[in-house]
Amino acid sequence: MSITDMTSMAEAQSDLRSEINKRLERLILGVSDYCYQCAKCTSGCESHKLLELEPHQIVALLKRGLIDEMVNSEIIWTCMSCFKCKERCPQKVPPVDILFALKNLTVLTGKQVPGDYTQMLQSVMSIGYIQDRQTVPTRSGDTVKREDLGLPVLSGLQDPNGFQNIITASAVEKI
Amino acid sequence: MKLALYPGCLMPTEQYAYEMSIRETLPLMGVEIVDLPGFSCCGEPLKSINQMLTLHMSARNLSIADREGIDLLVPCPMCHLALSEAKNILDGNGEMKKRINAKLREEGLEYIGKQRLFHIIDLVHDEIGLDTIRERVKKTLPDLNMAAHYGCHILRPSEMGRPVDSENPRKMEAILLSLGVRSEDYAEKLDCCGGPLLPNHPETSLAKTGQKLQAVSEQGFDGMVLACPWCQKMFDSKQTKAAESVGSRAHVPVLYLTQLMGLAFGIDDAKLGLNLNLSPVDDLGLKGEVE
Amino acid sequence: MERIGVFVCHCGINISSMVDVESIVERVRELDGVVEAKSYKYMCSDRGAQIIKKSIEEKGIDGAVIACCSPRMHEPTFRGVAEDGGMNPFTVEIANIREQCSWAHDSRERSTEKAMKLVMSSVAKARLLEPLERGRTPVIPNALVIGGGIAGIQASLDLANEGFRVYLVEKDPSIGGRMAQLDKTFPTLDCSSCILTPKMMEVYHHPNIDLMTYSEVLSIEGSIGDYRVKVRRKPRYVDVDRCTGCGDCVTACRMRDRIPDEFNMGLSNRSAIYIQFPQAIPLKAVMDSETCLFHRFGKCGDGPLCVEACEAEAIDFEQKEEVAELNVGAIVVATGYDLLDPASLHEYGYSRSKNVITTLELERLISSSGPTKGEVRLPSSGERPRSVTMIMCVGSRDETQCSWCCRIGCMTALKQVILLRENLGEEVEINILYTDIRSFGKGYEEFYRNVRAENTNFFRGRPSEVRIRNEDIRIDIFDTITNKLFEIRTDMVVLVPAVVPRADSGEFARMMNLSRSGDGFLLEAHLKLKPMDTFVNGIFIAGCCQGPKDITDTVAQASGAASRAAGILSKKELENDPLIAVVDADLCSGCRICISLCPYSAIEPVVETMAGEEVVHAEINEVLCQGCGACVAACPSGAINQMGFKDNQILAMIGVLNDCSDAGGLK
Amino acid sequence: MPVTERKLKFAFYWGASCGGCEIAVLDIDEKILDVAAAADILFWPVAVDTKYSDVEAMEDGFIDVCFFNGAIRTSEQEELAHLLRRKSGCLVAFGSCAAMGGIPGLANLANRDKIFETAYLDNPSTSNPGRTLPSKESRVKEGTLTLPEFHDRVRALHQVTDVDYFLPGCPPPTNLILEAVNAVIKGELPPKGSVIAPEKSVCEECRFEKSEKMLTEIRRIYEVEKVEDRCLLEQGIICLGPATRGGCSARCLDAYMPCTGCGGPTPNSMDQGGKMISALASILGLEGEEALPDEEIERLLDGIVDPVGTFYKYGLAAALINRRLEG
Repeated sequence: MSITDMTSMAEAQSDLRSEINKRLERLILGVSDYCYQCAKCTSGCESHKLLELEPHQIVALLKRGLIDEMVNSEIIWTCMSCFKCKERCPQKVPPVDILFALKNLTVLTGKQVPGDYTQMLQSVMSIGYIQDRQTVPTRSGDTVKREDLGLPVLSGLQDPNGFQNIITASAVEKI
Repeated sequence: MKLALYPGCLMPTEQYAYEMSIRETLPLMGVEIVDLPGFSCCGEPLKSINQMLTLHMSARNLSIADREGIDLLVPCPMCHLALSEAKNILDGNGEMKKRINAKLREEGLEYIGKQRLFHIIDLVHDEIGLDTIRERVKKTLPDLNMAAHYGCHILRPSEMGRPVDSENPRKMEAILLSLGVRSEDYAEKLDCCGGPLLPNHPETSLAKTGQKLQAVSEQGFDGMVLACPWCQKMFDSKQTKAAESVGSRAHVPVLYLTQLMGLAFGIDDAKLGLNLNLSPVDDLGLKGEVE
Repeated sequence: MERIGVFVCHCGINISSMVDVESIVERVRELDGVVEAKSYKYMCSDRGAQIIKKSIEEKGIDGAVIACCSPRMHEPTFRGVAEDGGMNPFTVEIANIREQCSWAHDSRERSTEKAMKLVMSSVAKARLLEPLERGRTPVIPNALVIGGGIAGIQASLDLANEGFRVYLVEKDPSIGGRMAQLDKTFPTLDCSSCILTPKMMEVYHHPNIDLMTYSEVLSIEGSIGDYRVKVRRKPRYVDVDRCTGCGDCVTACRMRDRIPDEFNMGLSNRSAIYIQFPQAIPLKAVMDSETCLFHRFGKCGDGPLCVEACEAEAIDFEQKEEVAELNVGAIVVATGYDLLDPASLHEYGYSRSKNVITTLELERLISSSGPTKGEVRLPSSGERPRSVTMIMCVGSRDETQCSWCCRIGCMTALKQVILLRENLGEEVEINILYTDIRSFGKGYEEFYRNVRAENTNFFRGRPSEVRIRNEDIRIDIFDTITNKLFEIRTDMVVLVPAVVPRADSGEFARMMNLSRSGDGFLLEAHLKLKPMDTFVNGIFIAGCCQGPKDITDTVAQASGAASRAAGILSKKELENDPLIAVVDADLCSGCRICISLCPYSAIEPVVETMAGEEVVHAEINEVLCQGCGACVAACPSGAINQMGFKDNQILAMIGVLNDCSDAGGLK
Repeated sequence: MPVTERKLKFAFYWGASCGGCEIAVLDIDEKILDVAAAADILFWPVAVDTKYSDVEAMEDGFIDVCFFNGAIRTSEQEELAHLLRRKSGCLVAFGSCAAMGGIPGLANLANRDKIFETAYLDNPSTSNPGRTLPSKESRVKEGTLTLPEFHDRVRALHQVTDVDYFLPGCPPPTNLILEAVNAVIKGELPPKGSVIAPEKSVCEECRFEKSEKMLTEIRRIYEVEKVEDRCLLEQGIICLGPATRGGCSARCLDAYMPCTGCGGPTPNSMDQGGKMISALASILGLEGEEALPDEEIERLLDGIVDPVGTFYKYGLAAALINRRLEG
């Protein structure tokens, strides 16, 4: 017995599907199965008009088990994480969290991570923050540093090496 | 009231005006700010990479507050979301708490979960109270109608309890009113600033910012008031680019709620980092005499 | 009991496929006191009944254990069989070996072992059962109907036509309920008042109906056959015998057009003295003392204008609230429903724009007796809307609001499409944003088909929010049919709100001792088989108080409830179930723990003089007691026994199940 | 020979008990003289120097009535229970300890090892550097000394041997003692196994007014500023009166102290503490219970400090669930 998507010849990946659902439950976030495709999420999706993200479609594909189609698609990286889909879903389905799960899955399978995420991750690993202190412009055309503004010294990590080891372990861990 | 300031990433590394205005205004309202060593990123910006990492990072910051037995002031909505979500997961899932605590133990930390989290808005509105604000006001601000922008992550998801009503937030408006500033409703109030798309879709991200700026501008607001460093980065620091990306010539003064409070309290604008705002805040005519 | 018969049912193969019935028969035959053991394929059939009766006759059995399905299903059947055969019906014990054995397990061997134990434990109990007699109560042949909407009207008429006296209590000044607010009804497009008003008139003139409008039930005591009900009759400040319903007082009132009119959903204003609507029954004025100047301030200009205007001299400021006491044998509850306040879904803009309204408000706008005399106009400006957009399932099928389907929303919206076209002409643009169209009733799908033929834009999807900038309303809707996001600019938005229980339904249910389901509607005794019954004998439910339904279903259920009530009222007396709690006065020391606990107020302290001293003990009214057992569990001195479930009987069962008979302790 | 025609032969013994029951016997005051006139006391370790061997020498059933107080904790007590059973025509479980284990029965919340650890090792006021524990046999240079065995569990008298009558109370009220003695003297004994006390609960004898029982809160007696003259339970104070057999004239309540249950369960009650827990659960937070949040329910229940000590102060050893199982 099997169900095949005749456009891509893909078959349902039910194991992955239940893994994602289990993960959603574990994080007390909800269950995707309740979706009845009212598309309230997509009607209000901040990314839809600009990048054509269709959260209801993501949930539907997950229900069908067509995970690879999404993992291999750029579309999952277009979410603005505004949480409107989750907030307004009449069935308490969290498309935004499903998208996070799919992105995590993509990273775990070793696929290329788009944009500046890698850089932010490296920065966090080394100094604990996504970026180091910046020199910023003023309206009058000057530039200033944090130190110039009378702000206290930003305390860094107490044990950077230890932190790095522990965080690295977490960064590759499954939920 | 004593609170540890959880700075997050953006505020202490580039959104200096937010931090300056917080450090200036809160002590005037009876809040003592404590700086604790060892904080790091909340993990939320890396949630797309690995949610476990986010949870761990949030938990480690929370456990630093647990160690000191102090509540946290979290001025960044994104951090506030991450920490709230972590609390929600760890308090509701014993197995996960054990797992995370095993990691934290390597740093000599433990998540207990005693700390409360405050954002600026609920701190001022619910804890300090509007009466106190009215008492502190030293200066009559010009007659302004400012668009309030909360930032998605302080509104949603409401299920884990956010500082404000997710669909009809009124606390920022109430605070503004007690400073003598009007804030009318507008249809786009709950819309995103576009910021989270910046890492991988910078152009779309700016377009989103531009659209909202245009909407605010069209509806005749005098400016925008914010309480999120990411949104400020988009609406203020990147305003020109954002407006250009949607072919708009929006010219919208944008400032932090805490900056506006500081000005009404009669604090010198330099101490509030007002010269770090790149949007045309001078247009608001805020630098009047203290009464 | 000393001579016990055990009857094991195969239930076709429902039991016998998983339980070795014959081995049970063989084993129990050896038990003390068992003089008969038989099995049969369908023990509940007539043939099965003959087997049991034959055993009573030939073997003289005085107790029976029936091993079959759940006692909820067939306990009454077998008690009846035993009684027919001449045995005391209350010495019958059911061992449930279907739901608790054969259906629940997949090992025949272990399922048989469990069934064996259950049957043996029932035999142990049967040995200790006592024959019980039913008490009898006379029936008061009057009925109370609570709620004067279409359900209450129908139930009242049915009962009154059967010859019973009916008290119809309605909280509003007029009967008619929600149906009176509607313009037309689906799918026939009958004018709502044209079909309702004759029924209202019939109620008003029926010799067997006592109509009590502007009244509320205060309290209820007693039980099936003999309820005593107190009804608060609010003062109308108008002598109804004199009032002719001319309306002169209404036009004269100084507060004219200054008080939001509830009947028109606040879309128009009324006076402080008013007639609820033109077809009101009774057509009598009513004075709202909270807004009447004379009531509030003790003076109204130089003198109340209503008094001056009333030629019939019907105004009476001295009227007082009265409490009527009724005695009835059965009650029909038909208290109706509320609509969800759409303000709870802030994103849909109900509290942000006057031009976002509900279906019921639109109904009033369309109605010729409504605030605009039947012209659909924008509440903000009074102009004709050029475009109307209906959003379905507002709060319905929504886990954050109401998880259930409102059952009337789709058809209401489709009906209103037709009415809007009639009203605004063919050129009006109508958009329907729906999740699923549910047109399940007779003639409904055909109606939907007709509406589809009209020039109506159906969008399959839900909007996330309604954006309002002054008069400008915009809705983004992703249509899953075309897979496109549309922006709709529209003049008026009509929300189809969820149907919810009456706001006071919790309080009302507590007062009536009725249960509610998780959704807050009144709970029926069995959704399929006893949909009109409640868990309180003699109280029936009809219409939307039990759950959302359309007028067709409401009327059917109302007639059903009336017929259930008539079944009781037509009897001279009722038999009481003897499986109730009984106080042993010799053991009761009157601590009163049981008294406040009884959900049926069946327990009272009784003072007696014993050996010259006054002693108090509890006494249970056998008619009121429903045998729930709350007092039995609570009695700290063990002075209350549950007939048919006495400690020694239950312990005997536990003893067998545990293979341990030592209950231990100090006796 | 009917008992009334000759002088009766009485015996008294104490097992695991505080000695209060012995005093209670003396509390019958001058009526002790009537007893002395009617009966000879053959065995009474607290007052009469009869040896065990003397009792052993009696023929079976020689003693007419033996009043046995105290629970069974040691092998010596158990042995004497059997011995006195054999030698007595009628064995009366005298006092709450003999009748249902009494306060010593609360030791069933621990076992022998735990008790020894607490009593001989962990107790802050104990100095026992050698960590010496009592043992059944100790060798000294004079020979071997023995101690009775300390059982793992405390039992009521009827859990060890056959008992004819129960006379509960801590201690039994004098009027009930007299009633029992008189019944014996007159030969008007109730059926075997009876409890010599009224059938109704303490509430019957309590003078306080009773009305609605709907508790919103549980309070300990010291938390109540002024205890009113009405049912203590209605004032939120846990009183075991309704679950306890009367006969005591509700004397504790007369002194504004709640009944703690020494009279034992009422005739139709299997488990005194269980009955009281069930009753309390029924009336606690009765109004609006279904709407109470879990934390509020927790808070209400937290008002019951030491539930076992409250509901099973005297009855644990003989209760349905009568000891802690290790594991």
